[in-house]
Amino acid sequence: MTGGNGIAARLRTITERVLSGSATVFVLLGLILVVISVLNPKFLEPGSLMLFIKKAAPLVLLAIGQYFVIVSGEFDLSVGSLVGAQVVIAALLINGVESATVPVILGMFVGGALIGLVNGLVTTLLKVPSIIATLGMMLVLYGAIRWLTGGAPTGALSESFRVAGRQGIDGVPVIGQIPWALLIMVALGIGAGFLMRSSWGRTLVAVGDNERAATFAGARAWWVKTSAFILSGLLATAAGILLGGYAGVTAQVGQGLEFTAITAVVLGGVVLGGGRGWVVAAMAGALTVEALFRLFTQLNLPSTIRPTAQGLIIIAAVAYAAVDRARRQRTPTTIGTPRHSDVAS
Amino acid sequence: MTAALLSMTDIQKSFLGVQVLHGIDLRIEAGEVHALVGENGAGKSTLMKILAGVHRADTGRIELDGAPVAFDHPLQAQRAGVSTVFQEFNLLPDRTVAENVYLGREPRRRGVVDTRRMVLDTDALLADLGIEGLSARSRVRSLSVAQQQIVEIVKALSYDARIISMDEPTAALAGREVTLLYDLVERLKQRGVAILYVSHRLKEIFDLCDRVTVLKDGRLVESCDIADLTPDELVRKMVGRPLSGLFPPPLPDTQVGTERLVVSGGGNDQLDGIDLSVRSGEIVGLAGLQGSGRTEIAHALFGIAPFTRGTVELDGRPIRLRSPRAAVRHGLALVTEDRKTEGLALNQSIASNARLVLDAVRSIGSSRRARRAPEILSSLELVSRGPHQEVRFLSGGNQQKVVLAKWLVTEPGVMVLDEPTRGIDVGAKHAVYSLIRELAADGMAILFISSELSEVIGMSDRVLVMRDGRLAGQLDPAQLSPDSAESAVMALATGSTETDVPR
Amino acid sequence: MNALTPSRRSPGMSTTTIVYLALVAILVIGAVLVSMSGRNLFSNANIVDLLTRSSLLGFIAIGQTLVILCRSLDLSVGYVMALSSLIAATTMDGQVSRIPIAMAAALGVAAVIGLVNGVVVTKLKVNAFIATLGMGLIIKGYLDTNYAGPAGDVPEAFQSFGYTRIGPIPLSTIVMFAVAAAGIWFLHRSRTGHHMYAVGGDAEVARMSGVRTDRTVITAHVLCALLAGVAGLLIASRFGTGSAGVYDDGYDLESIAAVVLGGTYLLGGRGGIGGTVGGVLILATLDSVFNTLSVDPFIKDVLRGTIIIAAVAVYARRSLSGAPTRRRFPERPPEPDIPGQPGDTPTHSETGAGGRP
Amino acid sequence: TTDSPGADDQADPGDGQSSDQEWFVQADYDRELAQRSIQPEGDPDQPWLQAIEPDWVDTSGFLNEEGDATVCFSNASVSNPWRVTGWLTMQQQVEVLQESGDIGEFRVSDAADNDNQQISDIQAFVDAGDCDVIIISPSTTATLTPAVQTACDSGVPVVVFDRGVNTDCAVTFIHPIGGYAYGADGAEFLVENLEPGSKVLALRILPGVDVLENRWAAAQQIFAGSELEILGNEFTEGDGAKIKDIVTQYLERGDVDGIWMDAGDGAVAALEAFEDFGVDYPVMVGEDELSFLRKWKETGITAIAPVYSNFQWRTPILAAMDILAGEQVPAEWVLPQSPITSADLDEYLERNEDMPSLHYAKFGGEDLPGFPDAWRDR
Ligand SMILES: Nc1ncnc2c1ncn2[C@@H]1O[C@H](COP(=O)(O)OP(=O)(O)OP(=O)(O)O)[C@@H](O)[C@H]1O
Ligand SMILES: Nc1ncnc2c1ncn2[C@@H]1O[C@H](COP(=O)(O)OP(=O)(O)OP(=O)(O)O)[C@@H](O)[C@H]1O
Ligand SMILES: [Mg+2]
Ligand SMILES: [Mg+2]
Repeated sequence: MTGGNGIAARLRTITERVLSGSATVFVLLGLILVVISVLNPKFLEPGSLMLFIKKAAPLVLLAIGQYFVIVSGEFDLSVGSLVGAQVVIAALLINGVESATVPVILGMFVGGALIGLVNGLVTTLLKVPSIIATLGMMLVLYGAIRWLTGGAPTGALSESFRVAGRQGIDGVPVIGQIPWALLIMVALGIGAGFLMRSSWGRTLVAVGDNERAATFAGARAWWVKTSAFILSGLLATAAGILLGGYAGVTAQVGQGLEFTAITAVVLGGVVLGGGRGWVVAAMAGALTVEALFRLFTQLNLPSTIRPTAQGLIIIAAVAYAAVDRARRQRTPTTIGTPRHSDVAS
Repeated sequence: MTAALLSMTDIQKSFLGVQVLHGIDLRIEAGEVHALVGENGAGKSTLMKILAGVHRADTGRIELDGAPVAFDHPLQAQRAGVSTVFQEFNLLPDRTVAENVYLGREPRRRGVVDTRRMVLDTDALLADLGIEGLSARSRVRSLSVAQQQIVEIVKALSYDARIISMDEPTAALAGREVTLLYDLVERLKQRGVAILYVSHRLKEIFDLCDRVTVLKDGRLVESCDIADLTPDELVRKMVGRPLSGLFPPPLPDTQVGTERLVVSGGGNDQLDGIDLSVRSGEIVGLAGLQGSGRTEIAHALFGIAPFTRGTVELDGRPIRLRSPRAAVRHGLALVTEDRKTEGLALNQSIASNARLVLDAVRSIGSSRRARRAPEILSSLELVSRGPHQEVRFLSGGNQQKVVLAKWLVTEPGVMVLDEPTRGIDVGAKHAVYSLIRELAADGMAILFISSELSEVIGMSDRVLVMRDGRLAGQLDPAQLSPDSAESAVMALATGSTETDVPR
Repeated sequence: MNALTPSRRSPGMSTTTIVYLALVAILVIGAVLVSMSGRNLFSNANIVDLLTRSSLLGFIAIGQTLVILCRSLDLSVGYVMALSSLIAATTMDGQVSRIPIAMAAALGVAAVIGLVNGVVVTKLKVNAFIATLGMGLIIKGYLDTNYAGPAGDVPEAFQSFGYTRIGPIPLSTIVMFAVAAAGIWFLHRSRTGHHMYAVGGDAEVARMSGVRTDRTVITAHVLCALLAGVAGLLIASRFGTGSAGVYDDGYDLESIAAVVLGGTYLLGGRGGIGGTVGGVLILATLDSVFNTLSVDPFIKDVLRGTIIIAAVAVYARRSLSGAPTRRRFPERPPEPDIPGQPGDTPTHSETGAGGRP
Repeated sequence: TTDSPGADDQADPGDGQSSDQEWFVQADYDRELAQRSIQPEGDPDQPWLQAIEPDWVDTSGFLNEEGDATVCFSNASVSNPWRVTGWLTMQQQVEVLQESGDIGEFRVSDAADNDNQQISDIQAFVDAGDCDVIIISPSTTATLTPAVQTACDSGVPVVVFDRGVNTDCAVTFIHPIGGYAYGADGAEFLVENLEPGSKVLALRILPGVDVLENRWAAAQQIFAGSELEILGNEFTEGDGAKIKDIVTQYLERGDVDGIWMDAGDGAVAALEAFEDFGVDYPVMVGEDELSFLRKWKETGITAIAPVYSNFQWRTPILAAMDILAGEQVPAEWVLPQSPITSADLDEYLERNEDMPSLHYAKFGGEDLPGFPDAWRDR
């Protein structure tokens, strides 16, 4: 067989990936951004682009986390309430005391990892389908946090807590301010990219594709999946820090984010059920969703009708990608469910 | 001349712009058994799927009794009397045998599915074919590979077809079942049913078939009476080159060394009293009937369903193999018997499948070894569109080669091969055989499980025979003379004689 | 681990049995707790309460079972329910004479939505999760734009559907059980029913065997939406008006939870409506118990979450990883292995359950 | 907050047209605006016992001597800070009465905003048959009507508060003046404090909730008669992130001089958008939520905090006691409702000094024994 040299091969993988369902998201994103900037040229000014990123960053982080879980063949429905829980707990513990900030943030990451660990172990060891496992976790977190705070968030976030989500490096020529959110987003994005090219990443995808085969090849499927959940929990925590920083504490923070995140990932051409998809595309998916919301306000679309538009666009985009993929690689197994898929719980 | 029962003319087919069939012609008369042979990736399955209405030919004509037909859906083909046993299993594990056989045409009384009749009819079919120990009510999931294959065939027959095409029906069968299939085919011939028969087992082709059509790289090589060919000629036509003796002899510098893997008193709920040892450089064959527990031994050694009794020693040191991971770390390798569900991540590229084990069990040298993958794959004569092609697009045989490569890159010390040549064509089989020889020469200890007796006998230094979860006995090199050996193995496997395994 | 055991399992029935055992267990524990607080879980009031709670979720979960059996999913049920309640209520507009057309209209629209769901999933190959999530959003937009709040007026006559009782059993619950029975019959005795299991088990195999897979999945979606529509009618009859608000009462996820609690396999092909009803009753029982104990609403969520996970865990392991074949050399005293027993192979025995790690 | 006296809601939006007019009933509008300037009967230090233009009904029929009554409360939910604050107050009030032996058991079921659930809850109370009085805070106006009717028919005295229902079978229906008044307070303030032609952005929580729609309808009424330009009205679900993002987007497109909100949730986030964008604060309409009041104080903006009297959560319990004592109560118990202005801002800030930021200034529990701990450390 022809083992083309490194770069050529890499380029090949990239193009193949882009072709296999990811193309749509980049086109769509480009399209939306163009329309927005036509409607409102100001949008292209670095300043407002940065503001857009600030808003979008948390969802992008969630999308990365959700990607790890989805590509391993599972779901994480708990991220929404996890984000909420994290912000509320932060407010509760910090309660405006600057010095408490750093320890609390560290604590939050530990907490996020723990939630992920539980999700993972319940899914892999107890064999509870991840939709149910994380749905349960969603309920537990939702209830627990409100029980803890008596129903409504108490306390307050410190200024330093809010730096990451709200401030940036000021006085940069042209751009003005580079938000920390942007830097964090890029850094984590690159990190995720490399992670997926590491053996952990390859194993993760293999497990998502055929858990049995991966196990027979010596992979610790349960641990690989669990670590994906842990990463999801950590990224949800990071997202929570950015979100809390961006807008402070409100009772609703985080609500419904899990579905937005999953939508974003799927828009990115990542296949629910595992084994296929590209983390960069998933991030692009998140940006697309945010850009979409932005477009609606620019169009002065009546708020009530927006969900309809959103639904139509999402279905259309995913349908296009799916039909496209199907056309490109027609094979008995595209409609059929691969026989191994029934060992992936 | 009179219209043949089936004639396919100038069939062309390409997948994603790659042409895999170049103008194939095929004529089959009623009551004839027609062999379709060729190397892996020659296009046999594709041609069949076109006949079955799974794929649609790009160009070409298909005629039944001289009347042109076009099938867009398997259903139409079956209605027209063309039914197929596909290479991949096509059963629903969670449904009963009856539900599987009548899937899509459940018998109905007054618009309601008549489950009773469904079961009775199925039982009738099974009885009619002389198959015992298989109930229409049992769930397919609970059946052995062999039994599942039989259900497949029963299902195909139940359409009372005029043409039945079978894609490697014996790939999963051993001894008894094969003979069962033989007289099954005979009976169908009597009924005037035409059979299109794909197999890589030359013996069967010469035993069963009247005519043979040879494909190579999607082109028609020739179509002739089997009588006009000798096995060697046929092989030459398939491979395009003569193959020096089917089973290569041990390489000169091979020397059988010390005991590498020793199992004593091994057992679990499927196995008992397993005593076996494999020396470095030694190839130990493991024979037995379907369901005799050979795979169980493989699984036990690999920590999938570990031994719960007895001890396992590696190079003299006792080890516990509790998980595949542990096994891999100890330098074991297992080529599983079912490549699709146990061997491959079908949606991933050839490249990433080839380095799956290295990625799954990180260890020093992984990256160095990963670099050897391409070379190993090409040494296996893999037919593919480059390292980035997803393995699900590969033909059955080529997929198996990827599985082999995946393990070879780990440079294991002990290799367990469970049906390594299942569904692999002669050419590739030969490659695998020589490969096994080389590995032995490099001092690897090899446990070789196969249902093809000639193969086990031809390749092994010793042959252990399983019967119902126990070792029934062993044949030493002396007893391995080609003529007598097969009967000796069958004797042990079926339990007509008993010889003790020397400790 | 599941991935390691040979995937053979005993018939689905056994899972359903476990579901009902779980239900009984929860009833008993609940009864004990309630009686400790000096009340009686089985008092008329509580029975009525329990059954009423189960009927609404019941309709939706039964439909959800059908789509899940086909390896699909429907997240739009809540919105369909809301829409149907509004269509019904506004069409009735207080007049008994218009009840029939109102029902027809509501169910008709629901069916159409189901049809669209099915087509998008099968023909456009959009993953059901996204397809139905999107459909939900589409309906939401319509509702928010056109029905700012409750609307329509349901005549007394129709409200009886929601409030009539026969003994302690609400009419709506009886209807729900009837629908469940019909559903069970449908799955076992109709071709489409059989094909649903086939499509869920392995769509490709089904297709190869001449099953019209797309049509089957679409049917499932239509039926599911129809039942959501019925739920909408129930809502209308209980509210005396249509209400958009019900769409965020979380019936979509709750119905999925009920189906899985009922032992149906999320990846399709195994399970059934019998189990689902059990699952629904389990959830309803929890609510009633919490209510009679007046548990803090937030703790309620925590408990529900934990119990759902625990309950599924109890038998998930078993129902997913199958029993091995005949155990030739059992370590424990051998379970009776009955070769040739009707409905069983020599090598396959239900008693061998969980014999392996 | 998303709570309202449904007395306002008689409109039937079902015709499929959502002109905001369908939420506007001139008569109710006029009444509410008038009620703002009527001096309520009763002790001003106990606003929760005051009533505007009460017409008293006799309740001697419900007289129950033996005390320690079983009070059953069907709560719509405690799903937002406003309800949480009120719920705390109510519990404190109940404790007092339990001490004094007037209330025996206080049985609560929470419907978590699920109408169907609440119908079952009320049904369960009725079937249980041992409630001496049933207090209901309906989750939606129209949908709960049949259930409330059943409760009334069971002969037990029924007290409805906060949102109303389309039946007057309850002994008393307790609510502050209402949504039109709330909406008007803010809108009028903007009109007074902004130059003609200034641009106003309206931020709303959800569509379809009667009270919120009333607030917006009233605001529109007033804006219509002014020269203010309404840039748009956006739904935010009260989510800080959404609010901040939307405001930012409007700022990108041009100036925003005033912000009208149909509920205070996230008012702070709206102000932060101005800070981060580096422009002057707008004239602001918030609510008596402390986070906003504190931000107001700290930034010294021109603002008003319309109030949807949170102390109404005390009244139903006391009303229930009156009823069981056979004393008369107003058939419709309209509680006072007046906004917090810069004039009394400081007073309320220091009254609620150590209260959490999502606490509501006019919660009216200062004289209860549990104060302040019960509200402070929840
Ligand atoms: N669905 C498909 N998409 C793309 N390529 C395909 C597809 N199916 C088969 N091919 C290609 O067509 C060629 C013929 O495949 P086919 O399965 O017919 O070979 P075969 O003769 O059956 O080999 P084997 O003996 O190993 O089964 C192979 O190169 C294979 O890669
Ligand atoms: N008589 C039987 N019928 C059906 N299944 C059986 C029978 N005996 C054992 N089995 C089970 O069926 C599976 C297939 O048999 P197994 O693979 O172990 O035997 P084998 O000798 O490896 O045959 P092969 O390797 O050809 O499949 C095994 O898991 C075994 O437990
Ligand atoms: Mg083939
Ligand atoms: Mg085997």
